[in-house]
Amino acid sequence: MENKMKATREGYAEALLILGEENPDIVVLDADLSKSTLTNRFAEKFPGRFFDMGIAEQDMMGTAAGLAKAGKIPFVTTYGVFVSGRAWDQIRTTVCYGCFNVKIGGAHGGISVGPDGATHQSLEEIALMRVLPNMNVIVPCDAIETRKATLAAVEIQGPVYIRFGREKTPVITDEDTPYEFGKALTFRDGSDITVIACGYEVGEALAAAEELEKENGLSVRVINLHTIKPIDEEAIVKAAKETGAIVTAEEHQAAGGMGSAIAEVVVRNCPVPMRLVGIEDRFGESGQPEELLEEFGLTSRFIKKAVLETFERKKQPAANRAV
Amino acid sequence: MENKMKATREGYAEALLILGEENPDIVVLDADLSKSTLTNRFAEKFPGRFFDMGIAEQDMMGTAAGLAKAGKIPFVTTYGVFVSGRAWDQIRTTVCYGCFNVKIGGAHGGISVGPDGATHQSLEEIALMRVLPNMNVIVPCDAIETRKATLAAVEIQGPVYIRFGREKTPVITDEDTPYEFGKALTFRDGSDITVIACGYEVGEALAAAEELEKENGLSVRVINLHTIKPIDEEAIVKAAKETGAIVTAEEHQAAGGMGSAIAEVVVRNCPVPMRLVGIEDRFGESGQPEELLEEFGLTSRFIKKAVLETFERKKQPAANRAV
Amino acid sequence: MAVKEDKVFEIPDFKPFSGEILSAPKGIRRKMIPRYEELARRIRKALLIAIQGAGSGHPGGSLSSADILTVLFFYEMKINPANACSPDRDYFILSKGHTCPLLYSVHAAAGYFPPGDLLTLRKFGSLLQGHPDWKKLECCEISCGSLGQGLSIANGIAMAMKMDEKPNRVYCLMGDGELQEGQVWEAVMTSAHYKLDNVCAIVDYNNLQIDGFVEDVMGIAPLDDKFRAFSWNVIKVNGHDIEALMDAFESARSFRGKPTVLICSTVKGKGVSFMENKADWHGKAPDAEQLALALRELDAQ
Amino acid sequence: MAVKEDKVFEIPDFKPFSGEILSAPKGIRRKMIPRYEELARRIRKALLIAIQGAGSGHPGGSLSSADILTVLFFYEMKINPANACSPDRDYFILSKGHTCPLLYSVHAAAGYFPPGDLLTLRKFGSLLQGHPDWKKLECCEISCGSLGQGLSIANGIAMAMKMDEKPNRVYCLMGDGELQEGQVWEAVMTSAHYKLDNVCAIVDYNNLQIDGFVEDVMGIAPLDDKFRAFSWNVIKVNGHDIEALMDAFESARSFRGKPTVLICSTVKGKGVSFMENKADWHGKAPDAEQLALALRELDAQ
Ligand SMILES: Cc1ncc(C[n+]2csc(CCOP(=O)(O)OP(=O)(O)O)c2C)c(N)n1
Ligand SMILES: Cc1ncc(C[n+]2csc(CCOP(=O)(O)OP(=O)(O)O)c2C)c(N)n1
Ligand SMILES: [Mg+2]
Ligand SMILES: [Mg+2]
Repeated sequence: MENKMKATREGYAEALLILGEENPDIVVLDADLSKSTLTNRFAEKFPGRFFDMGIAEQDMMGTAAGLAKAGKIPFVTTYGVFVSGRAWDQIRTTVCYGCFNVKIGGAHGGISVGPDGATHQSLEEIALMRVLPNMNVIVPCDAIETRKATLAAVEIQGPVYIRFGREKTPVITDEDTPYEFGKALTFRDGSDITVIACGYEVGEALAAAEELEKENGLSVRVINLHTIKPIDEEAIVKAAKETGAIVTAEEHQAAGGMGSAIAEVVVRNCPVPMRLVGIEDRFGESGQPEELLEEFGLTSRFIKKAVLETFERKKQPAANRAV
Repeated sequence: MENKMKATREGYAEALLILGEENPDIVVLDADLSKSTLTNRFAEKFPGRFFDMGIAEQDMMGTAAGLAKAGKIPFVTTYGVFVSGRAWDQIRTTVCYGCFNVKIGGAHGGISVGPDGATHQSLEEIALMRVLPNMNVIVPCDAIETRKATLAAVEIQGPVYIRFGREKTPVITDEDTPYEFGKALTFRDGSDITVIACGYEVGEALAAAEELEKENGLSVRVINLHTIKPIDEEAIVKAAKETGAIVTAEEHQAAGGMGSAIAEVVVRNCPVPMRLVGIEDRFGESGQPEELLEEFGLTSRFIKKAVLETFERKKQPAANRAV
Repeated sequence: MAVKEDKVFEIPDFKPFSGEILSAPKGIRRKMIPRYEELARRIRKALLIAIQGAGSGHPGGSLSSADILTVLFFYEMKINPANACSPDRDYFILSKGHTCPLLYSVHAAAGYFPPGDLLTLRKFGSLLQGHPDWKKLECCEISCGSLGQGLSIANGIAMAMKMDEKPNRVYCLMGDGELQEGQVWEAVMTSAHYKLDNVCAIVDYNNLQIDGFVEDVMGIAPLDDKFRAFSWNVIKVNGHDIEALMDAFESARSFRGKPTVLICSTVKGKGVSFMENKADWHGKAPDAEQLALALRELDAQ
Repeated sequence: MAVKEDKVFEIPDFKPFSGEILSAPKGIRRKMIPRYEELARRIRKALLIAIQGAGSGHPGGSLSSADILTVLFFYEMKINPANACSPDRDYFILSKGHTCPLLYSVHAAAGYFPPGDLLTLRKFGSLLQGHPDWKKLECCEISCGSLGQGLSIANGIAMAMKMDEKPNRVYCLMGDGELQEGQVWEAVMTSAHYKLDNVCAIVDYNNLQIDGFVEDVMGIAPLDDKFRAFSWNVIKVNGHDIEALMDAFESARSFRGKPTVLICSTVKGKGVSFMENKADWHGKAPDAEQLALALRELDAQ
């Protein structure tokens, strides 16, 4: 299992095929990127239920709402940066305010998109989507979880945003790993500190935790927060209470995203020292995925560093709590 | 001073007139809402430097970038919900990534827009704007501060988002109140707890603080965080350290906005109990501004309640800190 | 004659006209033009009363579309006021959401909800939001208010109808200023590309938007050429001529292979002399005195 | 003949051609068509070498626009490679940002930066980002990559030039698929409304986008009618005919009162037989062997 690599977009595409088979109301829309998002597989299998909308994300979103209005279950898919940002007002007013049953697939999330560079690296969608009432936001950690999450999205009545990536990434769950929408998964128990991660960063968090245990004797809990909205307050508060310190990790701007949502829960319930590992208010760049993950501070060694620092702060109450 | 009422959009319009006089490079763009945003005053005075772009927010944003490219200083103005959300991808890729000197005026911010209802009540712009690299975000507290902030925006090289409102609101600063971009203002000192607010909520926070002092003997610090990005970490950390508890208040979704930005700073530096007063993940509704501020939990009594609760938590370390 | 500001005006009785029309077979309706005219007049009165009661709202573009929607709901569309979501209904998508006082009045006239509810327009807790919220009021079909989005939704519904081989038609009303939104042209491309001949777009070509004349703010002429260049079937019609509108809708309905647009020449503020062709009356409520004057004018027509 | 995957290909020498052309007065350039053809060939080779070196990138739409940009930069526009931001320059706005390998190659050919830099395309730390970042490479004028945004920017620049009574012209290159973006049509309206005759839009009409033929994915024909209906001056031209392009640009330059669009018929992948008219070569890098073949083909032309 360890070494299996598979892109999360594969999981999305697989789920669409299963759903297409099961449910004649499933339709898929894409904006001239079906070869990259892999919705072309659905298109081949179910040509009558696939609509290429051309390069027109706003119209695609509105069309999806119309299809949902008429009882279909549309999966609107294109690159995350365009689907969330170019069609934001449409998602807000038409999809979310109208609470239509539209599922949004945001492909090519994160910096690991690589050589295409900043314009194509979606680093803000979690912030854009979680601020919307009625929206649900899912960022699965690997291809298998992406498949499960996509299948589960159909069970939810209303809008869902699913983020997935382009590059092959380690498969860290298996068929038997439980997946429940809205319920965080503890992948590794620990008592000294908790790392909460989503998407690709879950694997990096696990790697960091293992090394921290070996090298530093730290007992690190690792939580896979696949559902960012609605957020699993219980799991977060429990982690804060039981481990007293939290590090978050996401392939997204550190501001406004998953870490920010967790910080909101933490300060409201159980303030503990935190560090938010994410992109530090910069645009992306061209490069190989690995180079970029390193440059932008997203590999396990940055999580390790954040854990060690945060654990230090936990031990020094005076410095990081109220006077 | 107490009773003077003036809409913050008036401050924006006044600043544009001053700027227009001072600097021939100032140009103003609007998307068919110049009578509401009050850019019509600039248009009358400087017709050659005003461009009505029709109902086309995306094009307006790109045009502004072009004007900036050629050395002009465009103020792009329309309702906050449309300027931030309909043109988000344009703001991201063209304005922010290109770092053009575009100033964005987001009118009709907040729930107090009133009877127009949800579609016109901008409750997400702070989240949308603060997540963007290179963007600066200002939410002034009254008409005078809006004027000063708008004037100051020209001194900043690069994109700036200024949020202002439709309704007459209390003028709580005067000509002598200092305004420095990026520097939070302590409007009231206090040692038991701090309320950090922006926009209209600053006045509500002051009212709450006064009553809390009289009725409960609490010493409440009130900070006007007019600049949300870049955020004044120093003032926030100081407040956390010195008062040990923070309540935030904003006319915006509680998730992702100013309170969320403050929570990020707090957990990274000095975790203390917080409450985020804001809109609880709902769309707005029609009604009179006062009715809505009450319904959506934004009047001073909600801030009071949040302060009392948070102060309680501060006193009970066991319950709200790590075990 | 001064009118007291707190006077409550009464919503006109629609029943005698709407009831008669709706119970008549379609073939007979053609001969009921004067009743349509009276119904449209009452709808105009109702929406003005609602807006005055609210103290804000959009009379100009509501009045300009009043005849169009009267014909659409009472002549052309398959509707079922007793069951707004009846599966065999035709769909009406209001894209220019600010003119919902008209839509609400038409709904009230057709019996979707009690006409008295119109007096709650824009008030706290009302089902009649400042811009339609279909989760509160199902007959609105969608929630709207951000311009330029309706035709895309209409296309989506129409595509679903085609998939399911259902005959339901989809109508979408847009403003002329609204056509400046790029999304509209994306949707215009889509309707044509997917040959959605079950879509009928309607443009309320009243020449005005908020900041002034459309041709001054951001010109859209020649509009018929534009739609033709986007491969639509184009019908130009006087948006205040009941019979011409009936003809136009029938012609649209029988046209195959392309979507149809009705470009309706209208007068913004139609029916109230002091509101006609005035940008200022786009989004302003009349006071009681102005309303009384407007109602008298309408009665005299 | 197998080519080693790690072979480093050499960027062609542009100087003999670009230098000669740029030092010639405009009147003489007309007689240098073969030199333009050779320069375009070298630019094609350069961009393919760059893309192969990067291992990713967009050859199809770069090759289809190569002749257009060669004429634009080396015949039509006022440029100053020694001072990219010279105030009297004409502006070129690349709207279809993915074809920057072409733009970079043209820039390199003109001497804005050393041609060798092309080999850093898309690599970590390079000035030559996968989509242009003008903060890294000023001669790109803007940062782009999200389609549909360029013409709005071009309009803004053109409006500033008009305000300042400056003669600089603004050119904007768009893809045919890109025209499906609504923002383009908003901008098309704006250029016409503000009578921006200093704007010249160029459509690379290569009939292909990523998912297939434009007319299959989301049809945009008839394109000339569309632009005419939006009150533009329309010129149709063969996008691979150097002389015709020169004529077209001159005609656009002298046209007053309306913006001009050059609708350029082109072949996606032009110049490399196995890439021509193939959607698959939109965004795929050739391997070393394919590149060697492509270069040989180009040399033989
Ligand atoms: C996206 C968006 N931008 C701006 C507005 C504000 N607005 C409401 S109505 C209106 C003018 C509409 O003019 P038109 O479409 O001609 O409508 P009509 O004349 O029929 O009232 C504007 C700009 C809006 N509702 N949505
Ligand atoms: C807003 C946006 N949506 C989608 C994309 C992804 N994309 C890049 S190129 C392309 C196809 C462009 O086709 P066309 O405009 O015809 O370009 P050309 O054929 O000249 O390469 C697409 C969909 C993008 N860059 N921006
Ligand atoms: Mg109009
Ligand atoms: Mg093309």
